[in-house]
Amino acid sequence: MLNVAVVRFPGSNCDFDALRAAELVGTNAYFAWHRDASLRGADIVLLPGGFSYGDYLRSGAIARFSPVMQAVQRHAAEGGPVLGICNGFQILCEAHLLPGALLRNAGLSFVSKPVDVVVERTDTVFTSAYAPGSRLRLPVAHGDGRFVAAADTLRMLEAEGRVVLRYVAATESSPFQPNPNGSANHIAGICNAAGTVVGIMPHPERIAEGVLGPPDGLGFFRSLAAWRPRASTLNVPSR
Amino acid sequence: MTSSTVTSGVMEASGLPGERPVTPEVVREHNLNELEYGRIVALLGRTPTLTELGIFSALWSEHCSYKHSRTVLRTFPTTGSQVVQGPGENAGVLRLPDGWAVAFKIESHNHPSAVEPYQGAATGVGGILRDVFTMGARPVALLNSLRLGPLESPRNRYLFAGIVRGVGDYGNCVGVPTLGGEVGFAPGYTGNPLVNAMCVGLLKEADLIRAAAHGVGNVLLTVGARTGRDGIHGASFASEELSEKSEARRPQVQVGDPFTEKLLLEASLELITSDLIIAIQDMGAAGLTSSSAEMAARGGVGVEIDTGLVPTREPGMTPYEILLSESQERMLVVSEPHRVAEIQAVCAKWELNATPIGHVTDDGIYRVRHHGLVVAAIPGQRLVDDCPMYEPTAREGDETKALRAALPAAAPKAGLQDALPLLLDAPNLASKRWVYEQYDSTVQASTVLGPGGDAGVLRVPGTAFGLAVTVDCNSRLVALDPYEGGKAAVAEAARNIACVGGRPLGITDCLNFGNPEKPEVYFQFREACRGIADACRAFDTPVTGGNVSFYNESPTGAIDPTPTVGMVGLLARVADRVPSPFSTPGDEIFVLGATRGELGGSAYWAELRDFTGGRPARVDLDAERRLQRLLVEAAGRRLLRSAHDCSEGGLLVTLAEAAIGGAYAGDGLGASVDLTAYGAEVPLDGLLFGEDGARAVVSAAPAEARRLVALAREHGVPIARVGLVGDTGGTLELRVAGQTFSWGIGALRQTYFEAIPRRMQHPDVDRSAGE
Amino acid sequence: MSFRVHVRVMPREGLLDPQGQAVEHALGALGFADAAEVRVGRAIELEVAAPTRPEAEARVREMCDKLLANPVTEDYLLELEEA
Amino acid sequence: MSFRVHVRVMPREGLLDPQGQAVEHALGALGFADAAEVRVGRAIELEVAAPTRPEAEARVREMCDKLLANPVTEDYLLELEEA
Ligand SMILES: Nc1ncnc2c1ncn2[C@@H]1O[C@H](COP(=O)(O)OP(=O)(O)O)[C@@H](O)[C@H]1O
Ligand SMILES: [Mg+2]
Repeated sequence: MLNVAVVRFPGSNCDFDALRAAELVGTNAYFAWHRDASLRGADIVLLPGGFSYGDYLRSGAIARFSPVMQAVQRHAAEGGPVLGICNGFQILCEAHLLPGALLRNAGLSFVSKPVDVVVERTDTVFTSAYAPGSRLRLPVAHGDGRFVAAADTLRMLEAEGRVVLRYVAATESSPFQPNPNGSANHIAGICNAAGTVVGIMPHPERIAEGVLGPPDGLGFFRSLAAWRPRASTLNVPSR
Repeated sequence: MTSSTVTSGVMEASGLPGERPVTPEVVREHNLNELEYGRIVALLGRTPTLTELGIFSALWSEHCSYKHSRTVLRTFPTTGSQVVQGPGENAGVLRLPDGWAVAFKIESHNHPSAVEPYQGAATGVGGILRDVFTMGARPVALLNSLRLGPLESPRNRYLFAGIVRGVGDYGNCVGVPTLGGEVGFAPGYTGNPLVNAMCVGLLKEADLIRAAAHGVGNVLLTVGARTGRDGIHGASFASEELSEKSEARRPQVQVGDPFTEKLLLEASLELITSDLIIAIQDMGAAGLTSSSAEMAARGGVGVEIDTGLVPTREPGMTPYEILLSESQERMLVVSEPHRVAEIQAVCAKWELNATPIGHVTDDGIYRVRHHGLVVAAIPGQRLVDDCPMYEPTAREGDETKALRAALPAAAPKAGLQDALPLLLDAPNLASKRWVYEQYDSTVQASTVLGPGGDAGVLRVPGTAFGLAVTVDCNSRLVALDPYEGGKAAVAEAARNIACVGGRPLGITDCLNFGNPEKPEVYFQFREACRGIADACRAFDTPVTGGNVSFYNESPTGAIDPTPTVGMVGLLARVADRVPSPFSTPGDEIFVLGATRGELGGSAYWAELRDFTGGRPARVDLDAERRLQRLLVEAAGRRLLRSAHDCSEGGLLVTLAEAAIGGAYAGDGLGASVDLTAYGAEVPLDGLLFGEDGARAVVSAAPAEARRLVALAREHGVPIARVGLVGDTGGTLELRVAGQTFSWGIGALRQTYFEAIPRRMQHPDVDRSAGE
Repeated sequence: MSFRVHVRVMPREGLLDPQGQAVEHALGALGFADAAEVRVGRAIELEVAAPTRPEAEARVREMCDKLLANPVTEDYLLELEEA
Repeated sequence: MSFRVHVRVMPREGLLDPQGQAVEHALGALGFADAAEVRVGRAIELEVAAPTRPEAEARVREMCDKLLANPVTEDYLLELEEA
């Protein structure tokens, strides 16, 4: 069974949700504590949403320095998959595991609502279960979700096809602003060059069961459950 | 006299050197009247020390003692087979299937929010969360009920924006979804906004913990944030060193730290479920004093604490300040002495301090030391119980009687065609999406129906059942007829719960009124409570707790009486939940219940004829109960595709809301409705805009229509088929009294959803104007 | 004339500053034990046109009292330089 | 020796600053049409112990580079005074 470590920082509040979604697809999911130096042989790491360390100063800025993040850095450097959701995405940017930054929403208010996104890249560890171009309706809930990056970084992300999720309008004629936070290029999620580290603002773990609505988020977890580590690293505890 | 050392055995206490002597003026500043002060002196057998006076003033305040309300609150029904914990604890608890239970409570934070809307509202949410998790329950839902002056005033916009941001930021950070609420606007709330926050938590019944101290020698610990000088009301006289300048700088505002709250939540639940502690209580209003005294009184024991041991944020705090501080995110815990180290370890894991500050004693005395010196020694039970109770005169105001008898003088501002968009544009009726979009409503991944419908619904992972939650009050009705208005608040809450498919289980209430010493205010209070009690008896929804907020007055007078009702209901199968908008083209539309066309106190009269008056409809509790049962049963049999209750705005607004579609539907479905037969005997304005109770608009698949009609007959609920659900992007078409009206759904949606954002474009512009 | 103004809006003394606490804690954990008394507020920069410096300052004070700072919870400090 | 340090962390020039825009708009609506180029950032105050002023400054720069400012989106400015 795949080992999935869900990292818990003080102030994480989507930790149980991420754990439940990972269990749903049959992985061995467990919590890693922010003070832990080891990920206990995790194959995959999830950085859940919330307000790590209160999100004081900047979202994710303090979490980045916690002991467990040293282990996450190593895990990522060795090609291990990491998914950061919402606050997890913010932490990945602060930790420079992903480029850019997530700033205060352009509307200046917290925004909680379902958004429509298109899956632009399906060869990542976390999106392989989706068909290219799939449209999903996923909840967002964040105050700091406006993705920004330097112009050349943005160009690079687009050129290398590293935009994983992009906000779109539900229909061509939809009266709604597709982009809930003013993100550059309507970016809702990106990945590293290898497609192993992914950061997204929407919350697939909140819509992974039918009782809560069409389970559009389940594919993220189906994807990770289908992932296989390279033989050489299989079940070798990282430390 | 600089200090008062009195020799009377165990009740000896002395003042601190240099503190203000207790003079009649000081007594008055503490809001204690002669009767009360006399009782204090008799009870102690001596003059109180300043610290003791502060303690009495806190515990004998309206907020802690319920001195003007207790006799009325006693008339509430509080028992039933579903009740695990009635009033008297931090939150009420009701039984659910499979060993689960639900803890819930509502509380006001009106005054702090008037002073500092953001922090006032935020700390209101913090307080109610603590009330629930101190019962051993994990908070799973928040709701909020807000009242503000009209949005035309920049100050009101500033308050509204700050309050909503405060409510949102706190709950969002702690990670509890907001599943519902309400917002009302009326001139009476200018200068006196209402912020009522409700929290719902889940626990295993076996894990329930009560806040009663036991066991002589057991230890009292403070857990969480340090104690600062926040929110020590009227404490200016507490210390002689305090100069006028420092007084001006002293912050009275409590600042919330939701991050610490989240840690406190996790630590508390871990302490409770691992059986490490005997009792736990939040340090809420009147802080350490009320939590320690109330825990001691509940357990029938004495306590002794040393304020010198309490971790403080600033040096040099007096025992008076430490006892009365309302610093947030603090808990008081009672444990056996040998557990202290384990407790501290759990708290340290959550980055919190746990500090022993005293112990349980056998002499029944509430004793406070400051670095050893006894500064207060009061018989504990009497401190909590002996506050005089008052039952003021109640007399209905002549103005209210006259208003009730009156009829609108002005002609309607618009004909029927324009009346609907005007109503949907009125902030009281318009969508509150601008509000609830700022609240995380999906965290915890259990939201089955979020805000925007009749009631919020959540699932409980690992079970089949679901919970429905709502909060309701139509204060216009209460103002015109407090008894019927009280009934109506409970009836509307129950209707909302039943519409989503939930069986109403019980309520919590937040009774917001003006100054109870005014006969017309006390009348409103007593009668509204009588109405709530009668309705709760009829529906078998006991009152499990609540909160009274009096003295909501500003220079322009008292607020409209606002007894907010928070209700919890049970869906046997959460998958059976029913949404409020129409869902499928071609479904048949039915009106449940009868319409007489009661326009008294209606939104139509208020918005289109500038008239807030008339006699509100009498609430037919029997008809309400029959409707509730029908709705719940029809949901359980999957006969309904939508259900939306008729309340403010009447039948046409209800139809329009269902036709407009949900907040995130691309578009609404529209409907074609024919009321010719249904409302033949009722005047047109009453038919369309009357606010008769016990009604709902539902839709059903054509194949289920016959069964639905039969079920309604069985339950004795009038049912009329009035139309068909239309197609995406369609119109709402209405045939009535030989006329046909038609409204484009796109335009109605625009009006309904943009009404509040349009007014709130620049909310933070001026915090002082219009004051 | 035109002035460049720096406004510092800080939480009032004695008021809980959870953000300042968190930053202080984080600095300590990063090995900056030499940092203390951390407080976090807002910095606002703006340009204001006024005939004289005192007039510019008076004007900005008015802005602070009305909008930029919340007198219930915040204090502010101004610095002006000619632009 | 001990120094009182004021740090101003401002959004990088060229970066959209919606908060600054909102404040500018609000000032305009309040009749302060004379305010322009409004930008909103963070003000951080702290005390730092160091033998000399340059050492104190170097130390605080390190804090800024590591934690207090995000180099991707923010610039910072220091002011020190002896405490
Ligand atoms: N302050 C609020 N917070 C959260 N949700 C709210 C708030 N105000 C309104 N809502 C949502 O909008 C819905 C409709 O509001 P309202 O028209 O007052 O409902 P009803 O008349 O059915 O009680 C509420 O049931 C709730 O879900
Ligand atoms: Mg309703």
